This record gives sequence, structure tokens and C-alpha cells, in this order.
Amino acid sequence: MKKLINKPEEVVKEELQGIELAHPDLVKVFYDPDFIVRVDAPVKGKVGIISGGGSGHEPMHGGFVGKGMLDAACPGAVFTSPTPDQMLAATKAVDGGAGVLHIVKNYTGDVMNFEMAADLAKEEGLEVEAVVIDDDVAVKDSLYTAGRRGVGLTVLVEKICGAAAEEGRSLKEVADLARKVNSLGRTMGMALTSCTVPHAGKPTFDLPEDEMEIGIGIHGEPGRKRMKLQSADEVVEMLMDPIISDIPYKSGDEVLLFVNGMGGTPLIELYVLYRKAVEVAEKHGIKVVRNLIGPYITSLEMAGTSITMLKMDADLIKLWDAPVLTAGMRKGI
Amino acid sequence: MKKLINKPEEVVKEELQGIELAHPDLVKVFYDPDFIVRVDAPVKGKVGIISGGGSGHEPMHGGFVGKGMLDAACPGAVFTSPTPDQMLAATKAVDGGAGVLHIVKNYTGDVMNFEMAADLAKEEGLEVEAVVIDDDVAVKDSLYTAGRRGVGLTVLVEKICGAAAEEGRSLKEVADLARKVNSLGRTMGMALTSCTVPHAGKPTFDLPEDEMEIGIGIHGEPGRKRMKLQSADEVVEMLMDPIISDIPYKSGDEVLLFVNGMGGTPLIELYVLYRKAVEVAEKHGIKVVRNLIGPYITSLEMAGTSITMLKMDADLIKLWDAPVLTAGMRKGI
Amino acid sequence: MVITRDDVIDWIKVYAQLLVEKKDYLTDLDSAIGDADHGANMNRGFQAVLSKLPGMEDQDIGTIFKTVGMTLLSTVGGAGGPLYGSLFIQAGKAVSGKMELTLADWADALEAATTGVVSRGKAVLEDKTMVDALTPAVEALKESVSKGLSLSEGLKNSAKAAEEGMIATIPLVARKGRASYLGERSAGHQDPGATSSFYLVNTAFKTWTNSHK
Amino acid sequence: MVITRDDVIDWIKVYAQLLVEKKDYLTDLDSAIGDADHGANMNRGFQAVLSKLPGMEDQDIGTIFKTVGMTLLSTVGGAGGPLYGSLFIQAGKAVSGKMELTLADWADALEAATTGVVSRGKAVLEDKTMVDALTPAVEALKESVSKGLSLSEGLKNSAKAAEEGMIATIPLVARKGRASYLGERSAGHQDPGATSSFYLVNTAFKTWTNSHK
Ligand SMILES: Nc1ncnc2c1ncn2[C@@H]1O[C@H](COP(=O)(O)OP(=O)(O)O)[C@@H](O)[C@H]1O
Ligand SMILES: Nc1ncnc2c1ncn2[C@@H]1O[C@H](COP(=O)(O)OP(=O)(O)O)[C@@H](O)[C@H]1O
Ligand SMILES: [Mg+2]
Ligand SMILES: [Mg+2]
Ligand SMILES: [Mg+2]
Ligand SMILES: [Mg+2]
Repeated sequence: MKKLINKPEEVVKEELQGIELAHPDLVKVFYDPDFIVRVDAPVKGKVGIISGGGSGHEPMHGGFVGKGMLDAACPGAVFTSPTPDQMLAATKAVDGGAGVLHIVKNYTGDVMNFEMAADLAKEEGLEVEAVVIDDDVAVKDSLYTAGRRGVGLTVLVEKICGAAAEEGRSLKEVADLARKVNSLGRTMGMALTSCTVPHAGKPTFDLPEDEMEIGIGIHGEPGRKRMKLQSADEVVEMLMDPIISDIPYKSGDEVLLFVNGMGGTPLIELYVLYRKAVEVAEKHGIKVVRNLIGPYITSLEMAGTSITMLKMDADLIKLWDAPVLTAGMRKGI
Repeated sequence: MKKLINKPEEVVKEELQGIELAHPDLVKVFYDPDFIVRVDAPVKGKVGIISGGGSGHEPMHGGFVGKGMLDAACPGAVFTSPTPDQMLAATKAVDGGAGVLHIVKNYTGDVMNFEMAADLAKEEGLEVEAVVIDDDVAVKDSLYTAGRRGVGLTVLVEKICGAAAEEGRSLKEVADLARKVNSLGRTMGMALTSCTVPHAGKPTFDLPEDEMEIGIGIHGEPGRKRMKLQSADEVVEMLMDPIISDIPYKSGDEVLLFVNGMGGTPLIELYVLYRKAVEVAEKHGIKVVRNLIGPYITSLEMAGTSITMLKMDADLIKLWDAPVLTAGMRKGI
Repeated sequence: MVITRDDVIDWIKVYAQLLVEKKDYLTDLDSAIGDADHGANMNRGFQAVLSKLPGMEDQDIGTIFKTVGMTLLSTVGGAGGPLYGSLFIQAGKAVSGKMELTLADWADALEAATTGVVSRGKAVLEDKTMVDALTPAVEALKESVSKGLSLSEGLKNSAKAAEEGMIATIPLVARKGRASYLGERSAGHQDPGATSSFYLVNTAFKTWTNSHK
Repeated sequence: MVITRDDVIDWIKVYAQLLVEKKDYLTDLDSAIGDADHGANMNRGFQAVLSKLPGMEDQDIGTIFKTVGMTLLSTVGGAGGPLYGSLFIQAGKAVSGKMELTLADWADALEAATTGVVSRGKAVLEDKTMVDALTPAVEALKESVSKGLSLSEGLKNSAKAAEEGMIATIPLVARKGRASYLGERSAGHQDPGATSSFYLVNTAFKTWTNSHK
């Protein structure tokens, strides 16, 4: 295992210490339980927005704490959902009197831990709503699975809801907005290589030099199918087709197109993919009106990509364009 | 070779097409010769700033074209200096009547190609100054080498000179500022893995599973020495010591600390490194007053890091904090 | 023959020790159909439990179980945290105030524990989860109680049933948790959570039988 | 026996063809002590030259050389671009207007070419660069001319000298270009630029000797 770390057990703590030292203008970091809050939290009268999940997806979520996005993030161990005490403490820390929204990615662990935190918070008299994000079209959405995973769309939900909260919308409005975004966005990912979880010490899966996995998530979990390497253009088609046909997006739709790097994929490749993704969208009459290109929701050093499309309307565009000041995303401030 | 590309020969063109589609609000892209210019170039009365170099270091340089940073970037083939006709055309495109500064990383190819471009531009009556960046302490600066390489500091020079040009400083002032920054900053890098140049198709060097290279550049070139893997903290000490003793930085100095990812290193590790780097700086009485953490000058998918320290003063801090609006770095706009 | 408070503490200690040994194996199982962290998660949780044991030693068994559960809840994370947390918290409620357990008490405790897991995670039998190891163990215990078998025989039966349940997860297609994303590709692999649950039941058998030999 | 304009065009075509074959080898050499692009760079440049050849065919040799040089300058990039660009541009200046070359003309051309490379890159002998292949080739040509040797003998001597110069780069520690960053670690590897320069001189020998057999 080749990593720039000290001990696997210390990675998350030391990362938090690094974040604390790096961004005292943006965030405060708390330990035991671990969470990161916006430096000026709680913001009085504003809905607080919290997300969290396993570490290893940086900049998500800790890098999105700040004005215009998240009020707090709760990092778990690498790829392991955080625990309810973290979310409870973070909820209390960001409650400005207008209630707190939990943005939860749809994984059994995340959902259960957030649920317990919300129950505890409600018992203490706090107003909490939770929205579960499940945008991954790689997973069959059936009664016989844990449902679709929450992946790339989460970044967009956090940005858009963060802007809405900043505008002064109510908890119900922001939660409904999160559900709306969740209903309008879809993602599909693929990997060229596995990642290595620090405490596991070896790649989660072995992928021969001439093969790739289609339909991977963000935890080094294997995908739905394995196949021979294809060109960038073919990969884009394989990712875009199931996205477009799922909602389904239709001619005339305006979308935000998000080409995400999984951590080990150079930016130069993401632009090559973006070029083709726009072409595919246009072939369907879909107009790309906003975009996001880069490693925003990663899977450690995995080489691969995910593509997210989100149907936009005037309100979503306004919220997307609103100012944001975080370590991982910045606009207008 | 596992890459999300189509043909190796097409990577740079297709990347440029992606950039053109993604950022029409920020840049215009020209082909044959290839270069990227700020959408509002030439800015009348402002010194134009150009940089360029081989591709594969994204977001540098193309991602730094925009208000407050570069007026144009000239991308060569992967890891290959661009050609004089690119720099000549870019120089003409950004000349707003106040002259053009070429920011050149110190590699034989880059220096020669930029020199020829500057000569041609001068023959056409343009006012051009060139500053060569050579901040890499891994290379012995002797008469018997091509001198030190230009690495991480280049990003900081581009940001700071971009702000100075935006302020309306003269070509001479901006060029002197670039030289000043170059004299106050030092970088050292290391790699855990090699990168693979697309047209080479295989890793540039082989690094056993338990070894790392210290003193690498940004082109997959081997470093100065190879050794057994060490912990993150030890790596930071190995990179910081030669930096601190080179200028030498002294107790009381205020610095910008830049922990750069080489492309394949997750952000979580960069924060672990940053934490230790601050500790080492403080042990020497050096105060970190600004920072930059992330993959800004990369070497394709190489896993590794470089650390840059730049001695700051009030003017440099003001210029560093000034607004910038590019795809790869954004503040205040 | 009863299970004393010391037996319970021993059980937890031995299980924590076993997790240190089995950590990599559990993680390997989780690599195949999950995200390669089940071993590390369980180990982190039980190391935390170990460090809290000194404070628990003069509590009743119900309180001990609840403290273990709360500790797991705040240290394990992932799916394992709430599930093993609920398991111990519900077991604790079932034997609240008791200073020793009969086989029947233990059957009640593990039944409540399993119900806790099921109501938290909504898994049914053959979803390829820890429930597949726990449910047969509970049934074996209850049957042993109703047949009037000895403590050690009852424990043995439950361990055997848990083991069979664990092995029976191999061919299953997962319908809960992370492995369910794999669809058909999840078949052919043993479930990590069923494995750690088998260890739990098996460690009870081994530790408590040993102390009553 | 002289080198005709067609010979010159043939030489360039054969060299471009050879680069297609040797591309990976040159890149391998550049991987060891550089950045793994010399083969791709040279190949890209000479493919561009090939595509411009039709327009050059009725020009004088000086113009042909200059056009090749300008094309390389705008397509090769890296160190190779300005160096091989200068090489051809300066060679072109030396034989400006000529429609055929004697051995003495060719010696002048290659000397001017080498001087062009040296004045652009500031390398001296034994810096482990293409100069180490070119300089001995020029000397061998000049000596052959002064001894009154035939065209084919002169070309053969120059190819042999270039080859020896190329091989002699192996033990050297680089003092110019990217390989110099490696310090002592650059010793033991053959310089890629010296290799592509040897091919250039050797292709002249082979092509022109063939056409005059
Ligand atoms: N809904 C569920 N009900 C019961 N057990 C479950 C459920 N979901 C997952 N599990 C169990 O949890 C185990 C995985 O735990 P762990 O790896 O610690 O968490 P995560 O899946 O969050 O990484 C699975 O092997 C399975 O036995
Ligand atoms: N200053 C110089 N003078 C002469 N030749 C040089 C000089 N620097 C580099 N070279 C030659 O250039 C070759 C490398 O060319 P290439 O790989 O195309 O460019 P780059 O080094 O920019 O990647 C070296 O092998 C060497 O022969
Ligand atoms: Mg997990
Ligand atoms: Mg090069
Ligand atoms: Mg797991
Ligand atoms: Mg090279």
C-alpha cells in the first residue's frame, strides 16, 4: 500500500487537524465526536444543513462546509458512516432556530446512523428533517436491494440547498428542494482501478490491466459489470445512456452536467470526457446550461469517473450560481 | 495503460475542446497553433501574462487563464514544451498595449521555445519580457546542469503577477515581481508512483511497491534518490528541510505554504501532510500566513506531493488575496 | 449452572481479542461484496468497549450490555454500528437488573437482540445479513430451553446453528446492505456480518462452556 | 557524384519512416533519463514534414532544409523542436540556392547545422546531448573532404563517427537538458537526442549510398 499517511487509524484525525490549521477562516473542527462546522455557526434564523459520511470522498463533505453550502459535516472512518453522536452534536452546533436538514446518502449505515441521530435530536426538542439522496442509476431500484446509492448528485444538493438556506428559506422549503433535486438528477460511475482502504492495506478489488468496472459506487465496492477497456467516448456513452433514459431526460431539457473525477483521474481526462458528454447530451436535444468538472466526490485514489445530470429550472440555476465560500467550492466571495 | 482517453495523439486537442465547451464565460480557445486566452483579451492598458508548457499538469496552465491570473496559456503535447508559434500567437492576442510577460518554467525546451517566440514577437514590434522560474531545490543549481526546474512556485507566480497586472502595474514592475517571487520561493517534490505518458503507454519509471522517489519533477522524470517508503510525517520532514535551509528561511518569516498533489494523491492525504508541514515550519519559528492545498500542478496520475514555501510580505499578501476568476482558482468573484 | 457477570465480561473480552485476529479476514469478506471495512469497524468498536470495561464490572448484566451497545453505537459506524449497537442495547433491556443469566435468560436476551437488529435494519432471513446467523442461533437456544437441555448443550446448539446460518449465506444474493448493489455478483461470497455474528455466538459457547467445565 | 534534390527528399522520407519504427525505442531511452517523449516528439515533427514535402519538391535544397526546420520548430516542441529546427534552418542557410550538394557542401551544411544546435542549446562535447553525435560526424566529413575521399566513403565515415559519439554518451553524466537533473544517475544510459541524431546521419549515409551504387 502506497499512501502518504502515518497510521491508518490516525488518518481521519490528522486530516481534521490539517483542515483546522488550513481553514480557520472558514471552519471550526471538533473532536470526539468529530465534526466540522462553519466558523460562524449557528447562523441565527437560518436553516442549518448537515451532511456526513465515511471519509475518503474529499473534498466532500468537509470541504463543503462554509457560507452558502453546509453548516456542518460529520466524517466517519474511511468509507464508514459516522456515528449518531457526531450528527447529534453537529445538529446542536448549527441549529440557529430554524431547524436542521440532514442530507443523507442512501447507504444502510448512513441512513441508520442519521436516523438515530435525528431521533435523539428530536427527543432534545430540535427540529430536524432528513432527505436521503439516491441518484445512482447503476443500482436497480427494487424492493430487493437497499435501493440506489447516493453519489455525485449529493454535491449538487449540498450547493443548491446551501444557497436556499442562505436565502432564508424554511426547513420545509429546503427539505422539499433537496427532494426535488434528488428527483431531477441521476449519476453513473465507472472505475479503471480500485482504491485501497488504508486499514485494509490492499486494493478492494483486482482489476486486470485491460479491464474496467462499470457502475461502481464511491467506496471501492465492485460495480455491476466488468468489461474490456473502452475509449473515453465509449465510456461516456455507456454512462450517459442509462442516465438519460432513466428519468427520462427529454429534448429541450436544460441540465447541469457534472463530470466527476474519482480521485486518481487527471483533469485532462475529465475535459476529454466532458467534451463527449456535451456531444451526447446535445444529440438528445438536451442543453447543458451549467457544469462542474473535477474531483468533488472521490473514492480515495481510484481512477475513474462519474457523470451526473441534473435537470435545471430558473430557481435551481439561481441557487447554483449563488455565492459560496468553502475550501472545496468557491464562487462570488 | 489505463486512461480515459481516445487516441494519445488527440488528448490535448480533445481536452481543449472540453475546456472550450466548459468555460466560454472565462476563455476562448484557438487551435493550430493551440492556445487559450482570457475571454476579454486583450485587456487594454494591462500587461498581458502568458505561460505555457507541456500538458499533463492540469489545472496549470490552462485552468489559470482568466481575470486576475493568466491572459493566455499555451499547451504543448503531454510533458512537451509548446512551440514558438503558439507563444507568438498568444502574445499578439493578449497584448493590450502595455507589453507581455512570459512566465517560463526552467526546462531547456521551454526556455528555448519561449526565447524564440519572444525574439519573433520583438521583431514584430511587441514589448515582451520573460521570467524563468526555477524553484526546485531537488536539483543542484550548478553550472553543470540545466539549472533548477520550475515547479510548484509557478502557480504562485502566476496568481501574484496576475493580480499585479490587474492592478495596472507596468511590465517592468510585474516582471520584477515575478523575479522577486522566484527568489523568495522554493519547492521539493516526491512520488509514490510513476505516471504514464499517453503516447509512451507505460509508466516512465518502475517503483517497487515498498519504495518512493524523492526529488522528482513534474514530468515523470526520476528523482534524485530512491528509498523505502516512509510515513507522511517523515516525508514532510524530508521535503521541508532542504527547502528551509536553501534560502534559508529564518525564524520570524511569514510564508505561504503550498501542499500540492501530483494528481493521484487524495486530498485527505494532502491535509495530513499540511498538518505536519505547519508543525515543521513552526518548529523553525516560521509563521504560515497563507496556504494552498490541492492538485494545482500535477504530473498526470502520479501519486505524490510537492511542498512549496514562499516568503510573504504585505504586498505579496495583498496580491495573493486579490480576486481571481479562473477554472482552476477562484476568489472574490 | 448459570452465566455470571464475570462470564459475560470474559465473553466480551474474548470476542474483542478474536476480532483482533479476525479483523483482516472480516475485511477480506467485506472487500468481496462490500467496502472493505467490517473488520476494522468491529475491531475499533470492541477496542473502545474494552477500554470501558473497567467501569462496567460492578454493574448488572443488563447495564453492561447497554453500555456495550452505546459504546458500539458511537464508535463502529457504518451499518455495523447501529446493528450491533441495537443488538446489545436490546439484549440489555431484556435482562435488565440481572446479575446472572440462565440459559432461558440468555435465549431471551439473544432473541431481543435479534429483534433489535431486525427492527433497525429491516432484514428478513436469507437477505444475506447477520440476521441469517442470529435467527437460527435464537431458535436453537429456545428449542434447547424447551427441551430442558443443559447450558453447555444449549450454547453448543446455538453456535452450531449460527455457523450453519453463516455458511448458508454463501450462495445467497444479497437484498440488504451494501452487498445488495452487486446483485447476482454477491452470490458465492460469505456475508461478513453473518460471520462476525457467528463469532459472537460461538465465543459465548466457548467461553461459558470453558468456565463451567 | 553528388547529392541531388531527390536524394535529399528521399533522405527525409526514409528518416521519417525510420522514426515510426524507432519511436518507442527513443521514448524508452528518454524514459530512463528524461520524460518519455523524444520518440513521439520527433515522430510528430517528421510526420508534419512529410505532409509538407509535396510543396517543397521543386525548391532548392537550402529552401527545403529551411522549410523542414520551420516545420519542426512548430510541431516538435520540447528541447528537440528548437534544436532540430535550428539544425535544418542553419543547414539550409549554408546551402542556400543549391540544387545539388557535393560531399564538401554536405560537410558545410552539417557543420552549420551543428553550430546552430550548439548556439541554441549551449551544449559542449560530452554534455551527453545530440551534439556528441553531430560533432564527430562533422569532423569525419571534413576530414574525408580534405583527404579527397568519395561521397560514399565520406558518408560512411560520418555515420561511423556519429555512432561512436552516440555510444560514447552512455557512461557520461548529463550536463544539459532534462537528463542533467538526474546527476550521477544519468550515467549508464544512452542519450535519446544523440541517438536520433545518429539516425539522421546514418540515414543520409544509407540513402545516398544506395542511390549512387
Ligand atoms: N439492513 C441490514 N440488516 C441487517 N444486517 C445488515 C443490514 N445491512 C447490512 N447488514 C450487515 O452489515 C454488514 C456490513 O457491515 P459493515 O461493513 O460494518 O458496514 P457497511 O456496510 O456500512 O460498510 C453486512 O455484512 C451485513 O451482515
Ligand atoms: N542544451 C542542449 N543542447 C543540445 N541538445 C540538447 C540540449 N538539451 C537537450 N538536448 C537533447 O534533447 C534531447 C531530448 O529531447 P526531447 O526529449 O525531445 O526534449 P525534452 O527534453 O524537452 O523532453 C536530449 O536527449 C538531448 O540530446
Ligand atoms: Mg462501510
Ligand atoms: Mg519533453
Ligand atoms: Mg463494510
Ligand atoms: Mg523528452
